[in-house]
Amino acid sequence: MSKKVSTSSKMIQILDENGELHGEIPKELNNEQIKKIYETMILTRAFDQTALALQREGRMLTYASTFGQEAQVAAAFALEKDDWFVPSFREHGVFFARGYPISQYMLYWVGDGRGMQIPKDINCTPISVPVSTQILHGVGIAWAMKLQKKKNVVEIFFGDGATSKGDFHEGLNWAGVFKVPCVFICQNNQWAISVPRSKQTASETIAQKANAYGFEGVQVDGNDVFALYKVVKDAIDKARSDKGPTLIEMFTYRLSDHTTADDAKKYRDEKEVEVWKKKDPIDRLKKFLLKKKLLTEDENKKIWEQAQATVDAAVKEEESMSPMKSEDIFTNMYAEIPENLKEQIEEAKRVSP
Amino acid sequence: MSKKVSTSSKMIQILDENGELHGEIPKELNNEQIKKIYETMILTRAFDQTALALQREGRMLTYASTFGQEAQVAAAFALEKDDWFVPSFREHGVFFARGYPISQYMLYWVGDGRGMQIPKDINCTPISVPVSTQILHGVGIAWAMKLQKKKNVVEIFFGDGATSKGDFHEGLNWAGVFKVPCVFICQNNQWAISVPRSKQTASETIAQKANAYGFEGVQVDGNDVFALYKVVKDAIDKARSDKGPTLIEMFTYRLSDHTTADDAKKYRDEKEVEVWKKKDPIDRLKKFLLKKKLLTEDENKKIWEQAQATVDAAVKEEESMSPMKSEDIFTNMYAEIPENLKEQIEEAKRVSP
Amino acid sequence: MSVLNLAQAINQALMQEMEKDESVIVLGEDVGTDGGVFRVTEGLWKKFGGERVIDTPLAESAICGVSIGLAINGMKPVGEIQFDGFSLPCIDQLYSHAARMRNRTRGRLTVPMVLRIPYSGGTRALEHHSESPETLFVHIPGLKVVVPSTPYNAKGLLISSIRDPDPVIFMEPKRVYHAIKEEVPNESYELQIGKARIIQEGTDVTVITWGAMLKVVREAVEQLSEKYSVEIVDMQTLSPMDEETFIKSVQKTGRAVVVQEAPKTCGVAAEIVSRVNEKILTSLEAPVQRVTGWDTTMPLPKLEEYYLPNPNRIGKAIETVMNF
Amino acid sequence: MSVLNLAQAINQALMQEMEKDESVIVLGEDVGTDGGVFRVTEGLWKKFGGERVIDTPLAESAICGVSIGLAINGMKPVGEIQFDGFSLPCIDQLYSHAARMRNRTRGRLTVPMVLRIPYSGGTRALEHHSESPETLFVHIPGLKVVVPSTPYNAKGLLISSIRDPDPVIFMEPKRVYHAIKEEVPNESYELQIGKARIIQEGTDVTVITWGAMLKVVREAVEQLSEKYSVEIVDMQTLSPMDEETFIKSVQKTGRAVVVQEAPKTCGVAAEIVSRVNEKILTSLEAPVQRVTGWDTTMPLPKLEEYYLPNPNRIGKAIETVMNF
Ligand SMILES: Cc1ncc(C[n+]2csc(CCOP(=O)(O)OP(=O)(O)O)c2C)c(N)n1
Ligand SMILES: Cc1ncc(C[n+]2csc(CCOP(=O)(O)OP(=O)(O)O)c2C)c(N)n1
Ligand SMILES: [Mg+2]
Ligand SMILES: [Mg+2]
Repeated sequence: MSKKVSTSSKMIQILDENGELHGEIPKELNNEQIKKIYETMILTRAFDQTALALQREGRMLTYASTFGQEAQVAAAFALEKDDWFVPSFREHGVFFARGYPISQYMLYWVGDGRGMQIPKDINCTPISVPVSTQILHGVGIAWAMKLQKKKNVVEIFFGDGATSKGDFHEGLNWAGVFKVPCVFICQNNQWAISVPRSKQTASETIAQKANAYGFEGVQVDGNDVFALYKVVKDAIDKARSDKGPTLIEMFTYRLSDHTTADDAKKYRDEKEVEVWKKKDPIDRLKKFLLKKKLLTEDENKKIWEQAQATVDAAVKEEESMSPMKSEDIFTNMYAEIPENLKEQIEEAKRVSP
Repeated sequence: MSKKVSTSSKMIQILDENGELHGEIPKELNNEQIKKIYETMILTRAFDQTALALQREGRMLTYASTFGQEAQVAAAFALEKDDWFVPSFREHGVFFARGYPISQYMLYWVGDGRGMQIPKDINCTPISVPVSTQILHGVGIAWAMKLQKKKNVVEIFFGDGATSKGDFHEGLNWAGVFKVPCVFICQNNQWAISVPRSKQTASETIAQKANAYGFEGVQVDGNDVFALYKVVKDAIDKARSDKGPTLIEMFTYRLSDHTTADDAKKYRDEKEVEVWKKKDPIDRLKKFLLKKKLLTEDENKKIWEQAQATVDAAVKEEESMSPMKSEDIFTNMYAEIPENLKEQIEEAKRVSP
Repeated sequence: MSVLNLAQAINQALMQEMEKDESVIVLGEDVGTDGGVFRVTEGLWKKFGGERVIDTPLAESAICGVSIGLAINGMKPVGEIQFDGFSLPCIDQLYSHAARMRNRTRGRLTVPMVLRIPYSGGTRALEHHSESPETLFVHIPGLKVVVPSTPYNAKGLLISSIRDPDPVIFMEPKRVYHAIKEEVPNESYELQIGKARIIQEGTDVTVITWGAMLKVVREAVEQLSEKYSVEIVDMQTLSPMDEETFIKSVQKTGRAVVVQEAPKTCGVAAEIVSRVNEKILTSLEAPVQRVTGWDTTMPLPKLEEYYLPNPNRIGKAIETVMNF
Repeated sequence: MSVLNLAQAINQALMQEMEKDESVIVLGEDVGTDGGVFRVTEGLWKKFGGERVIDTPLAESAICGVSIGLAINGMKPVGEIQFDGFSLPCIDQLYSHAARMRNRTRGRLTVPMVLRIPYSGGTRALEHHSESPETLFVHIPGLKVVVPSTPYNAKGLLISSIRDPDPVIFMEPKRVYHAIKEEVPNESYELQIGKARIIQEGTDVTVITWGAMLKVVREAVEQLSEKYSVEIVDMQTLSPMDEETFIKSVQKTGRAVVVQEAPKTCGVAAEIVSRVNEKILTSLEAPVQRVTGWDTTMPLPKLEEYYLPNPNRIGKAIETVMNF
C-alpha cells in the first residue's frame, strides 16, 4: 500500500532512517539545540502516550495523537521569539517547542476553555478544529505584519486532507498575490481519517500545488528534523526578507489512529504502518546522536524519565485546578456583556440544576 | 499595460490576428461549419449590441456583454447533442450555438423567471450569478454521466476571477480524483470587474493550475476559433474516453465594460483595449474567410442583417409575451406547495397592491 | 420488527433505498471503508462498492455542490457532513442553488438530494462537534429540514427524504444515535415529511420540541406526570412546519413550552411562538415559554451541561406557564 | 452639517476613521481603483493608497477569514462583500471563528473587524443581488449586526462599528444608498450599537422595523397619519437587540406590527414577536402582526414588487391590529 504514496524524486532529506547524514546539518543548529529538539520530541511523545492513557480512563476528550509526526518540533525551532504559528489540531510538539504550558494545553483537551487562553508571550492562534479554516487567519496575521512593517513571520500548519478545502486555495492564492510573510506547512501524514492521500487529490505531490499560486513548493522528509529545519528556515528567511510565501510538504506518517475515537485497522493495512515505524523521527535522531556520541543510552533514559515526570506534573496541576464557573459560558462572548445575555445569566442562575 | 498580462510561451494558436493560418484547421470543421460558427458569432454580437441599446432605454436589467469573447461559440460547436454545458453569466454565444431560443434567453435578462426554463432538448444548467459556484454542479453532472455509463461530457465555463474562489479548487480537485468527463473552460478575459488578472493570482498562467489537480492545463488563444475548437475538441475526446478532465485557459479580452452598470474607463487604460480590438475574433475569422473566398463582403453584410433581424424578432416576441402572474412567486418552490405557502398565497391575494 | 438504535435504523434505511433504487448513492468523508465515524454507513461500501458509497476529498462545500449536479443529472445523492459544525461551508450552495434550482428553471431542473448532518451536543465532544444550526437551514426557502428523534421515525423519514423530489437537510440527533432503542419494522416504509406527531396526549400544557431534545422533554414530563397532563409534540419536520398540529394542541391546552437546543435568538422556537401568537393569541392562558440553548457559543464539554436544556429547566418552564 | 445620501455618509465615515486610525484598512472586490460598485469607497484608494484600500481576489470566504487574521494581529479591517447574495461563503468563518475567537481564547485574542454588506431588494437587480440574509448573522452568538436606515445613523453607526472591539456585520440598505438625503454632521460621531431609536412617537400602535424597510414604513404610516397615532421604532442594531425600547413602546401602545424584508420563517421579526410575547403578553390588545417577505426565493425583478413589503401591506397590518 505504501507504494501508492507518491513522493517527488526531489524530496529533500539530510538524515536517513539509519541516522546517517546525506548532507550538511543546518548551520544554525548546534549540538545543544539538536538535543533540545530531541528532548522536545520526546516530551511530545510522552504527552501523547499519557494523553492516550488518560483518554482510555475517561479523563480526556477525544484526542488526536502526534505519534510519528514529532519532527514538527524542528519547524517550531526555526521561529524567532515574536514570530507566530497558526496550528491545526495535531501540533502538540509545536506548542511545546514554543513554550506553551503543558498543564494549560492539557486543559483544552479535557474540555476546559481556559486551555486556549494563550499566554501573553506566545504568538499563536488557538487550536483550530474546522479543517483548513485557520489558513486564512494565518495569511491575515502575516499580512498585518507586513502592513505594520514588522519583520516577523507566520508558520501555518495543516494536514494533507486540508489541501482539498476551498480555504486552502483562497489562503495560498492571497498569500501569493499579497506576498505575505508566511510559511505553509502541510503535515502530509498520508491519511485524513480513513481517506488516503491518493484519494484526496490526483496531484502527484502536495508541494507542486504551490505552482498554482506563483510561489515555491518543497517536499521534505517530514521525519528528518535536519531537512525539515532547513527547508523551513530557508522559507522563513525568504518570508522575512519580503520575498513571499513557501509551501512545505512535510512528508510524514500518522502512526496512530486518527483520534482516540477511531480504529485505523478498519481501513488501513498494518503492513504500511510497520514500514513507517522504521522511519520514526525520534529513533532516527537518536541513532544519529548515539553515533555522534552526543547521547548515551543512559542519558536517553533520563530524558524519557524527565519528559514523563514533566507531563505527569502537568496532569496533576491541570487536574487540581478549580473548575470554571457556569457563568463563564456568558463571559467573553463580547467585550461587554449585552443586556439580553445579562438576563440569560440571571435566568441560568434561577434554573440551574 | 497589456504587457503585464502573462501568457505562457506555449499558448496555442492556429489563426492569427491577420487571418493567417499557422497550423491545420481541425479536421472536424468543414467550410459549412466554419461559416455556421461565424454566423453564430455575429448573431451573438448583434444580440449584445441590441441588449446594450435596450438596457440604455431601461428595457433590460444590468447586462453583461460578451463583446470580444464571441469565439466561445467554437467551444459549443465541439459538443454533441446530448452533451451538457454549465454556464456562468457571460456565455450568450454558447447558449445560441446550442440552440437556446433567443427570445427566451432575452426573457431572463429582463428579469422574467421563465427565461431559464430550459427547453427540454438542451442539456444545460441556468445562468449562474454567484461566481464559481456552478463549477461544482458541472462536476456533479459529469460524474453522474460516468456513474450511469453514459458517454457524454460537460463543458464548464467560468472567468479568470472565478479561479480565486474555493469552489474552483474543490471542483477541479474532485474532477481529478474521480476522473469525471468534463472540460473546464476558463474565459480569461483579463479582468474581473476592475481587478486585472495580475492581481487575481500570482500564478503565471491559469492553465498551469491544472497541475495541482493531476490533469492537464492548456492555454489557448481565445480569439482564435480554430485553436479553441481544437483544444476543446481534444479535451472532449479525452473526457469521452474516460481519460479525465482538462483545464482550458481561453485567453481573450473583455472589450466592453464589465456590465452596463460599470464604467471601465475608471480603472483601465483605453490603450489596452485598443490593442485587443485588433485581435477581435470576428474580424479575424472574417479576414480568413474573405481570403479563402468562403465569404464576400456582400454575403457578410447579409449575415449581419440576418442576425439583426433574428434578434429584433426575438425582442419583439419577448416583449409581447404575457407577463408572469404574481402567484408564480410561490409555485416551483417545491414540487408540491406546502401549507404555509398556500396560506401566504391567500394572504398575498388579500393584501396585493 | 427489529429492535434498533437510531444509527442502525438510518443504516437500514440507506441499505434498503440503495437496494431499491440504483440512482441512490452515498458520499462524504469516511463513509466508505470506515463506515462513517458514527457507524451509520457501516456495511454499505462492502455491499454496494466504491462507485455508490464514496469517500470524498475533505470539502463540505463540494459534497453539497457536487451533489446538486448529481441530482440534476438523474442521481439521488445522499451526502454526509461529518459533524454539524462543518455544515457551514454548505450554506452557500444550499442558499444559492439547491434551494432555488427548481424555482430558477421553473421546474425544469430539480435537486432531489439529501444532506445528512449529525447534530446536537451532550456527547462531550470537541469544539464544533456539538452544534445545532437548524435555523440557518429553516430560514432558507426551498429547502426541507427534517429532524428525526427516535429510530422509528428516523428510518421512515429518511426513506421519505430520499424519495422526496426536493432537497432535504436531514439532521440526525447524534446524542441519540446509540442512546435509544425501539422496535422498527424490517420492511421499508415512509413517514410523511411536514407532519408533526403527538408523542403523548395531555390537557394542561403542550411541550413542542424536536430531535435530540425529545428525550430530554420526555424525562422532564415524566417527572411531572403526577402533577400535570402534558401533551408532547415532536415536530419531526422543521421546514415546512406542521403548524396545524401544534396550533390545535396549544388551542386545546392553552399553554405551551417550546424546547430547542440551538441558541435562543431567531431559533425555530421563535417561529413557533410567533405562529401561536398570530393564530391563537386569545386562547393562551400564559405566555409561551422558550427553553433553549443560551445566546452563546456552545461551550466546551466542561460547561456544556450548563448550556443544554435539561429536565429541570423544562420542568420549571412548565411550572411557569402553569402558574402564570 | 452637510446634506448627504447614505452612500456618501458611509464614505465619509470610512474616510474619517481611516484618517484617525492608521490600523483601519478597507478590503474587498473593486473597492480600490473602481471605488466600489456603489461608489461607497470612492476616493479612498486615491487618498490612502493601495496598502490601505485593497482590491482583493474574488473570494468572499477569504475576505472574511483573512480579515479575522488581520484583526487578531492589530489591524482593523473593514471588509466589503459586494452584494448580499455573496455573503453566504462568509458564514463558515463568521460562525466558526469570528464569533468565537474571544470566547475560545477567554479574551486573549479578539476580532475587531467590520464586514460591510449591501443588502435589500427593490433595485431591479440581477439574481442574488437583492437578498436580506440578516437572520443568518443574528442567530450566531458573538457577532453584532448593525443595520442603518438613513445617512445620519449610517455614519455614526459605522464609526462605532469600526471602533467596536468585536466583529460587526454592517448591513447597508442598498436601495436607500442614493434614495434619501439627510443632514449629517461633518465631524466624526458615534452612535451606540445596541440601541434602537424612536422615529416618531405615537400611542395607538408600534411599528418596528430596520434598514431598507424604514422608508417604506414611513410611507405607510404617513398614509394613515390622520387615522392613527403610530410609533415607529427603528431597531438600528439587530444583535444585540434593544429589547427595552420596543418592549416599552408596545407596552404603551398595546399593539405592534413588525416589518422585515427577509423571508418570514425564523426571521428577526419572529424573535421580536417572541420577546413581546414573553415580556408583555398581557399588555397586548391584538396579536402582533408580521409583514415580511414571503417564504420564497427573492424573485427576479419582474415579480419583486409582489415579494417586497409595501405601504399597502403594512397599512393593512396596522388596520388588522387596530381592528382586532
Ligand atoms: C471542515 C472539517 N470537516 C471535517 C472535519 C472532521 N475531521 C477532523 S480531522 C479530519 C481529517 C483531517 O485530515 P488531515 O487534514 O490530513 O489532517 P490529519 O488529521 O491527518 O492531521 C476530518 C475529516 C473537520 N474537523 N473539519
Ligand atoms: C461570489 C461572487 N462574488 C462577487 C460577485 C460580483 N461579481 C460579478 S462578476 C464579478 C467578476 C467576475 O470576474 P470573472 O470571473 O473574471 O468573470 P468576467 O466577469 O470577467 O466574465 C464579480 C466580482 C459575484 N457575482 N459572485
Ligand atoms: Mg492527514
Ligand atoms: Mg474575467
